Amino acid sequence: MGEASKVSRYLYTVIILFVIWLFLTNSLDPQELTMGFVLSLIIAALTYQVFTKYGLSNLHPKRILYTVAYIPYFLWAMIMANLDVAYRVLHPKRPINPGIVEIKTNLTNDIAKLVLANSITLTPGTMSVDVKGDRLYIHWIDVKDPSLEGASKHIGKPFEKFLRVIFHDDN
Amino acid sequence: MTIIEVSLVLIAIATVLSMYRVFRGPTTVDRIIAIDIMTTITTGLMVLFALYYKRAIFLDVALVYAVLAFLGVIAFARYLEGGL
Amino acid sequence: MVKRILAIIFILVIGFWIANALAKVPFGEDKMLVGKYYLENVKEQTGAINAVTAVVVNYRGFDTLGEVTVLFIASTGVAALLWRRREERSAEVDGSLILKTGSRVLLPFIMLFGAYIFIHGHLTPGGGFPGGATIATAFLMIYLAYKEYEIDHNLFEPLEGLSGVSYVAVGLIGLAIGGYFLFDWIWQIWEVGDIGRLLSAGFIPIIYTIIGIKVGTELTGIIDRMIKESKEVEG
Amino acid sequence: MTINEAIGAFLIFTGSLFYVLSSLGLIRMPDVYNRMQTATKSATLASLGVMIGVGIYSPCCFPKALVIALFLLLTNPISAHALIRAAYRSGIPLWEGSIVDKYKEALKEEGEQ
Repeated sequence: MGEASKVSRYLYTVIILFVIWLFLTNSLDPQELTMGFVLSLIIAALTYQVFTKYGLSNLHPKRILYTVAYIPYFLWAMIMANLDVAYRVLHPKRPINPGIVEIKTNLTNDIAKLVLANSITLTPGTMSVDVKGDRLYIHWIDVKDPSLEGASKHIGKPFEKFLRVIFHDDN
Repeated sequence: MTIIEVSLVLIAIATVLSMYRVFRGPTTVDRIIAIDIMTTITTGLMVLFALYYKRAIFLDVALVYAVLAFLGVIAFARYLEGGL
Repeated sequence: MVKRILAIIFILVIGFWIANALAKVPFGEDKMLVGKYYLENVKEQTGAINAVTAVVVNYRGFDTLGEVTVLFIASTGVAALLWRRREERSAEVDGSLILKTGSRVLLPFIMLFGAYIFIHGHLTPGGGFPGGATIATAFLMIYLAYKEYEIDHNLFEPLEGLSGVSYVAVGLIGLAIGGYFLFDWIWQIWEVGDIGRLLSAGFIPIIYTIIGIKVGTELTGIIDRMIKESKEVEG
Repeated sequence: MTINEAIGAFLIFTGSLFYVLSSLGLIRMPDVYNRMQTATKSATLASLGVMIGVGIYSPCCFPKALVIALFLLLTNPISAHALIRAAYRSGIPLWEGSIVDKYKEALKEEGEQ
């Protein structure tokens, strides 16, 4: 899927900024709304080229649905991660078995890779060290499978099926 | 003592404990990690203060602090790897 | 060891002096009548609910113009000291893909936060200086992520000059209408806006927007000069 | 105490417990990489808990607290990642008990190109 048109990218940026403005001001005063709208127009004009590549098609209902489904899944993984951390930190013997492994991802979009790396950082026992092309280097606190395929299956796969839809990698 | 006051005390303890790593080191990165964690804790503390003193405007301070703390850590990191 | 004991004794003596000196200061009483005057009249005279902002921009607006000038001189000084022929950036390692993409995604949000801070200067803590600094951090973030990035001086320098001129222009219009520099004609004559809403406090939001843009562009310019100079120092 | 105050207070309390946990992780783990692992995860979840908790406790603050929480959720992993990459590239070795290091080979390949 190629880049969206400039108008679509611009409008998408305006919408996102305006929603953030509504959250920041927390009021429906017409003055605040007007100011926020004008500011969104100005800032979007300055930054839409770097902010988004696909424009309004990001707001497709299917993608929003997957995003909504991703949030509880991610939060659950994060809570598990913290219980895992608690176990490792509070255990008197400090059961760790660290190492840096390499995993392969099928995602091609930069933002999808960013979200994947961030998700990996916040979920049990793993933290992304670097990204090169389609390879991610992961610091794993408890290495179970140092091979490329095994690690990919263990770390990246659960997130990828969501991210592939959310960030246009589904073709 | 309400639960919020207990939480404030816990956060203070967390800050003091992270301070240990700032003093102890042994490498520069250790200290910066400790400072990163301390700034995250401080952001949470500011948000909690907004509730404790019932002044929603403290949240703005927390927002700006979060932005500046992020930039500070990134600057340190890029300096260490020679990207500045 | 002796040194350390001497230092402790010294600190104790100094602490005793300071404690004694401060013990005589009556707390909770007004020493300065002008502060009381500000607090009592700030709402009807300026329309701002943040008294600090009202003092900074309205009562002491002329001093703030001085502060902005100091920043301008600092920026000019950096430019004059670090001026060389066109220098390249000295960065060797490019940021990782995550940092680059992250800074691209965060850029509009940080700029929006900065604008939010300086536009709500009369309602919340903050104002032009922190807002401008936040906007400058957005550009600094791009600088840190991309090793080849450079700002467009042809855009930033006129913007900086324009905002400086408009501050003086606002003051001069006040001089023409009300008889003194930085007279707040919007609040005192037109009486626009309701206290506590966004459109209030006369020209405070306008001046804070001007200061925000000026501080943002100036700090970005300083960052740019400093980052480019580092190549010359290292050889 | 109303029901949303109770939920908010519970979230805030849990969050501050995780703050303490993150600083404990900072103290107890043996090297830079493992410290970062434990500290970042629990500090981020703790901030999320405290901010959502404050939002639920007094609903007027909820949207802004949510914005700060989302901002931290996005920036904390990025700064952790930048720091850890800088740590590796500035030559801090992995803990001696580490069993595998694929990144070293990748960096070597990059150097040869």
